Amino acid sequence: MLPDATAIDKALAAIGSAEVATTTLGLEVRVEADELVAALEALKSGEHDFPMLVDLFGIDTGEAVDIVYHVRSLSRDEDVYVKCALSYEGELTSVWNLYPAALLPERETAELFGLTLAGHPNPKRLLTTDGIEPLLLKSVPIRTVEEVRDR
Amino acid sequence: MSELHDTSYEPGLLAEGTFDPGERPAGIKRIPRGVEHLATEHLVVNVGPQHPSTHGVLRLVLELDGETIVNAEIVIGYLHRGIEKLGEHRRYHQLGTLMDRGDYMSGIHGELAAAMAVEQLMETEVPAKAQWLRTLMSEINRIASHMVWFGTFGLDCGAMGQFLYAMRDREALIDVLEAVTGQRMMFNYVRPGGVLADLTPEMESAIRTFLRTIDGYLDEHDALLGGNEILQMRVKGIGTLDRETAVAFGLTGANLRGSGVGYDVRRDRPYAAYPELEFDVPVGSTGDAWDRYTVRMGEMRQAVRMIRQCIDGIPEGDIMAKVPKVLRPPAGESYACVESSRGELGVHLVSDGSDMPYRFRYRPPSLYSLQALEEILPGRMFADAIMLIGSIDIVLGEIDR
Amino acid sequence: MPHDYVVIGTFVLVGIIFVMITISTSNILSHQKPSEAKGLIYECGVEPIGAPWVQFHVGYYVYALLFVVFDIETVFLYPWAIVFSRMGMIVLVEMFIFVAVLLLGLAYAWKEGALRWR
Amino acid sequence: MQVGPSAFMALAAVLFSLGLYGAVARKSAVMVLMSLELMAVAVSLNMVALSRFVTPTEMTGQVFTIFTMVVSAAEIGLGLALVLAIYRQTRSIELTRMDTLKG
Amino acid sequence: MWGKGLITGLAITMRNLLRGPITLKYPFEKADLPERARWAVTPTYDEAGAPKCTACMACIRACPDNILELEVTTREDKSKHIEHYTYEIGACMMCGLCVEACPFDAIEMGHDYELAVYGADELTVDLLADVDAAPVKRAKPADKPAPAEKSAGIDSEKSAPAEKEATDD
Amino acid sequence: MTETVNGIAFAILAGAAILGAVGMLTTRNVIHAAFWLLESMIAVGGLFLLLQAEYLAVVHVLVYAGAVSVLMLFVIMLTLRRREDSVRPVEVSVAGAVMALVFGGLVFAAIASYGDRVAEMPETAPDTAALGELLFSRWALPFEVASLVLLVALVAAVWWSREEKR
Amino acid sequence: MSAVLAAILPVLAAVALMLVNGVVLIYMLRKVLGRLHLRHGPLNVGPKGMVQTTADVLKLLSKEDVIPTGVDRWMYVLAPAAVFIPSLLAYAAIPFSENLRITQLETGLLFTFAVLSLVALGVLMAGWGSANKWSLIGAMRAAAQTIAYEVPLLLSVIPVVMVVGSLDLAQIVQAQSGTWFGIIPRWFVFAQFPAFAIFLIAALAELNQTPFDMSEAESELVAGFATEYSSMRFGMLFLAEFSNSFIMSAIAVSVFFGGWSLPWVPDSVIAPIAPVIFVLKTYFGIFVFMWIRGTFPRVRIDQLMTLGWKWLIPITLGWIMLTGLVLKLGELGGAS
Amino acid sequence: MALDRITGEHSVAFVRSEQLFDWARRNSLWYLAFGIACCAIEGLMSASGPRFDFDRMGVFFRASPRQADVMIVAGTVNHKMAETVLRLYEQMPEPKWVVAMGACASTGGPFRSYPNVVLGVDKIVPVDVYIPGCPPRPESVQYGFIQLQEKIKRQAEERNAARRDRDR
Ligand code: SF4
Ligand code: SF4
Ligand code: SF4
Repeated sequence: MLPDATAIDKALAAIGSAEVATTTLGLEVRVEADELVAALEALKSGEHDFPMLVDLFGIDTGEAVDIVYHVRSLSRDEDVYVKCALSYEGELTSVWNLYPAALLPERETAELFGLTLAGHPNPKRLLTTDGIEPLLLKSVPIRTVEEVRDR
Repeated sequence: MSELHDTSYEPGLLAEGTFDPGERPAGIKRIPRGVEHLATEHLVVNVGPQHPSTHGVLRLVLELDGETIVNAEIVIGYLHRGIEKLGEHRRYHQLGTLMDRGDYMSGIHGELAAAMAVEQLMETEVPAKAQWLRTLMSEINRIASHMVWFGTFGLDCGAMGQFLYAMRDREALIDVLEAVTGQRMMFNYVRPGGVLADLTPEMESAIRTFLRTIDGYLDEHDALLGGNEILQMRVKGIGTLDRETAVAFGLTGANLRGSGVGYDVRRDRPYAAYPELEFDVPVGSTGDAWDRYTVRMGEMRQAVRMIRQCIDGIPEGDIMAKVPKVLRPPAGESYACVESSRGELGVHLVSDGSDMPYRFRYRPPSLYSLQALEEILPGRMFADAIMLIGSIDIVLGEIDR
Repeated sequence: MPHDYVVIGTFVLVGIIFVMITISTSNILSHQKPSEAKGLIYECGVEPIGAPWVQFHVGYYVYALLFVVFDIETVFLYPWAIVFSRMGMIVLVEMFIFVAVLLLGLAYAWKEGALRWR
Repeated sequence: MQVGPSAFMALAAVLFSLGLYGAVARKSAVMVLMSLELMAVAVSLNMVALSRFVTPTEMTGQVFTIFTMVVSAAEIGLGLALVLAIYRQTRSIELTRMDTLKG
Repeated sequence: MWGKGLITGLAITMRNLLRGPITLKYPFEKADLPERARWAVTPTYDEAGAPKCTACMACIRACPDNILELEVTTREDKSKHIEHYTYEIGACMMCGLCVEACPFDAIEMGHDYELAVYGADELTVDLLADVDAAPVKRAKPADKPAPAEKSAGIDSEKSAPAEKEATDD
Repeated sequence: MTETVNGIAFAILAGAAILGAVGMLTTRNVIHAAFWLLESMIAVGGLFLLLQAEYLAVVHVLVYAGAVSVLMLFVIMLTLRRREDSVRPVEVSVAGAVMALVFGGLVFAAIASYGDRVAEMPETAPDTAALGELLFSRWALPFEVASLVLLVALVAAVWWSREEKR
Repeated sequence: MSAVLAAILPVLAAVALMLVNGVVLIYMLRKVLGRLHLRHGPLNVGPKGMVQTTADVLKLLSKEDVIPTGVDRWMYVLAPAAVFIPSLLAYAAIPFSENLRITQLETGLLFTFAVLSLVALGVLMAGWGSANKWSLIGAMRAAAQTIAYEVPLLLSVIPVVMVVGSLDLAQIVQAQSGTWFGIIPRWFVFAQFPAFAIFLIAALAELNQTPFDMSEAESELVAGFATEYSSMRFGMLFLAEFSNSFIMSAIAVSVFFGGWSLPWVPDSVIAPIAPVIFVLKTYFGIFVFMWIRGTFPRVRIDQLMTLGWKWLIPITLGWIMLTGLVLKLGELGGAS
Repeated sequence: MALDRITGEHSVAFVRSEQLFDWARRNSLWYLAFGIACCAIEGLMSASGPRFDFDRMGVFFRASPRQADVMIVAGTVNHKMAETVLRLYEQMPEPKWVVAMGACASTGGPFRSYPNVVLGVDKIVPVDVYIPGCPPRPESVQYGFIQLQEKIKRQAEERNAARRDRDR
């Protein structure tokens, strides 16, 4: 489950901004947005072989939107979480070329966090209709008790 | 109603990035694009959201040439109801009610994943008896869920009888689940730290009664649908997803195993009482719809086997660990996954130390399975599309969340 | 026999009258509330994309032509079958040649891939 | 009312004339073929009627009609194939555009 | 041989035809709900017929969805008067969390599932209105007679946390 | 009695046949034209019945109405690119009208001069068996030729309509 | 006047028969399917739910008749009639007993087929007129399917015609009276089993019945060519469909199962109850259709076409030739 | 009914036929197969399954709205779905009814605080019967249909009473 941190470190040596750390979650790699694709590429290819994108989602940390790429190596059954911070209304670069599994989750994340999607073959809204705010941002509130009671 | 129009066919809020497809990823035959980018000589049909066999409110936009699908686009969001957002406004032990309604066919699995994620943050030790009960309920739920899949799969290919026989068996399972948990679908049974309630002897004997008949019923299903030459003619060799594609699309569960990758969370990342159970993981070879079918049928038999072991092996003890009434896990993140009926159902929790999650992420296995449709539909007949939707077994509740 | 033909004629007339009566009864008995939204064409609950009338595959034409040809074959086959027992071996040979020639046509269409449904 | 052969012949003549008019007047190739079909039917009707009235014991007229059917079916099949071929070339089934085929 | 499966299929459906229906003829026959079945929330009453609710608000807080609403006035003598105990049955998901949270067993999940109504206003009901809340006397789980008919699970689950942090939140 | 019925039937059927033909020529919609033609064909089938050519009538309906119409409809649907394509203006052709009138006039003149020499419809008509006997003895050769004609049509059509192999 | 009456009465009888048939068959379908599926089917409306279909028909009668905008109005409006009338006409040649038939057509068998082939055109009208994609796909499928299976259907009865030497359904029935060796009825289903099998497949396909219910494949095409039809227009399409299955079953009974006759029973006993026997046999045939419908999955359209064109037609032609050969050789053998 | 315009409102023919057709409508409620979420499994699938057998009551599904009498809204309606619900409702021929099944369709249910969710389908189409529960048991749905039948009956009676009143 937990990959060897030093090996990952080595694999990402070319990526300047990559920081590898072990947290409660597992092995986390934090990279800058512009080096994200390179980092994922390094992880996917080579002997590290993380061919599967388990999940892709965002976390609104209050200062930025953290995009989490959860990748997995099936042969060794190891998980790595790659995180990169994007500013609000920033640009999310599609990684579908590396991981086709990202096609829908990327659209969803971009939509629900109000990001722009770059390099995606079909960058439309996915879940909601036009005019609905990016709902997963912390700044967008849910309905209050009074609102729902009054209907 | 003016504010409600569906504009998914115009460029939405998101910018239309200048698109350069670059190199296609390995194993992917085509670049998935929206249907409206293509020529208009063909017939463009909407399948769904209201269609008898899109398993809820999935909408597929198909471009047909005669009856052959040229291009397919998935449109979802008709059931988007904010499970993730609402999860940030629920206390930890209330998460189960949301998880139930995500993958509503197999609620126990969802609850289990959420409970495990919380336990991981809290570092709670769950009593052995609770673990066994969780396993037992999971497997019962798995059969119930597969029965719905099986029935609707029959319905998709026009075999009405199949659906009703499957519903008969599902009713039997639901009766057990209702007796144990109190509801027919939204169980709210697995809680952080344990389970809600114990089995009574009557329930145990009800399960045993069921176990006596289920083998015969499974044989009947196998003979009625699986043994039917017409069905074999229709599903063999369609919708083939080879290993590489399946992994690339992030498929999990029976869909992945149908493609020949023997990854099963229950075996490879054991949780609950699975390490103590004996079971096989059925694996397909070519990854066509028939393989997925046989894998699921095999899973049902394995589940029966596990239920037998569980019902005999439940240890004595508590069913609930000592957990505070209001959970305040320390700040941190956790990811817990279970093998739900549809694949790896994961829950990613971010805690900031308060009594509600800071971020609650539901990893829906169906969403990832669904993407593979855009890959396997083109080139198939329209009738195959219906079968293929059925064969990947999706639940819209968790796709849209 | 001529009487029977008249019956058939009456059949058609009665059929037409019956349909008219039923539809108009139904129209009399029901509340008609047409509205613009009601008149919209159904397509699984969303706005239809594009017109339904599109070109179909040329395969349909080949099937229909084959059908015409084989239909005409049956036109010959039925009288043949009726007189079959009254005539000698020669009718069998005649029909054999006839059928063989047409099967040749079918085989050609098969070979050309015209029988593959798309 | 007496329905004699002349009534049938007159009807056949009317149908044939209408078919003739259509074949000449219409530009759409399919319509021309339909008109031809109408003419063939008129001829068949004439033959059957005459054979029925003139040589009631012989069925030559009916046999002829069956062969007419064969020929007209073959004709319509071929004609429609031609229409399709033209259509492929010109994206239209107007006969006036046929000249593009030559060039 | 091709076709064997078809014949088997026909045999199976015929066998099922001969087996006869398993239908429950609903309006005429009703299923016995299992004891744990959870339907609409109903208040419970003590032997005297007074509601057991003490207006402690535990259920209100436990409900994920704010279905329950308690309008309470406090009299001079500190006793509480329940003006309205409103229950939005139309939005309740019957999860049972409120019942589990109630330290006085003052509400329970009823077994009545025939709940269909005509009007939207009927979707909100008053469980209790204009009654005096029961005086708070903290029931120690130890002196509660263990209800024999109840399953051990519900008891232990409810008692264990209730003991420890009942005052929390 | 029989005559009256025959007369009425003839009137209705003839009217229907002509109506179909006229409808076909006047409608602007090609699909509608095909259905008008179909109606005309069925009426002619009825006329065949009136002539006691029962087998012929049935076969006429089977071939013209059942098969040729479907073929025609398919081709029309194949060549339509939009629904509007099916609607085209009615072309009026003076030449056609003149030709048709001249021809019709000639035939009517011929009929008038010919007169109703054989007015009686013979009571009995030979049945299908007789037709078959005739067909497979006297007309055996044309019958075989018919198969060749059909074969040629089939092969030519398939050859013409196959996918362009580029 | 009596002649007119004589012409109209049987027709009215046929209309009544068709309506009753439709109502009874729909009830039967729901009951049979219900029982096959461990359910009851209609139960609450009337005794054993028997007036359920009556209520359905009355309700359809009183529903609003929606004519969507954008349809090809004439085609849309006329299509139900174009489907309904041929299927009514098909009753004309059914021999309920030796004397009880509406017409004594010499070409009864072929007449029925010819009339039923017109249904395809009605369906095409409905599909084209509805301006709906599902309808159009359904109608095109139905038409393609009908034309593909019409030929095997027409061909499959030819061996029987060869033996009997007539197209008259009554004569075909009469040719099947008696038994072989005193036990096996002389039904053509035994002597001509391959022909019967082909007939069954082709009939199922012509009727759009499972496993060949392409045109109204509920899980694919919503409601097929009937998608846009409401009220009684839909009722008519529905009724015609059930009436057609009655016709097909009746033809199967007369051609392959000895019509109104019963083996081993002398004619004098049969004569008064012949229509009852015929109808019972027909209903049994329909039951078999329903049984198949409740069991099988649906084939795919290309498989259906392959089966029709590449298998059934050559096989049937071969079987006809074989029957001819055997008959002629038997004749030669008998002569010498 | 347009019949009243022909025979007059008070004719025996009209009143009697209206009674007959009300009976027919009551007993032949075909519903539109339109499952949205979890409720669909219980209300549409289980209810028509062998155990509960909706067909007994003359209730069975039609896939096309043109042939349906009742729309069971079984699940959460969100803003994207709202238009579809409305459109399908509009496409059903008169007379038509709507059954809001489950908490979500009645009020928005467990998801009502999410801004994308419509607070009850009665915001979009008129609802005749609400069935609380999450999900309601198949029996609850059947009970709901019995209530709907009652309602149709009662509506007819009220109509007749109103007519009698006007008469006097
Ligand atoms: S049952 Fe659940 S939703 Fe209903 S009031 Fe209680 S806690 Fe709230
Ligand atoms: S019902 Fe129970 S929890 Fe709720 S206020 Fe009353 S006593 Fe407290
Ligand atoms: S009411 Fe409950 S069961 Fe029904 S759709 Fe809503 S969440 Fe699902």
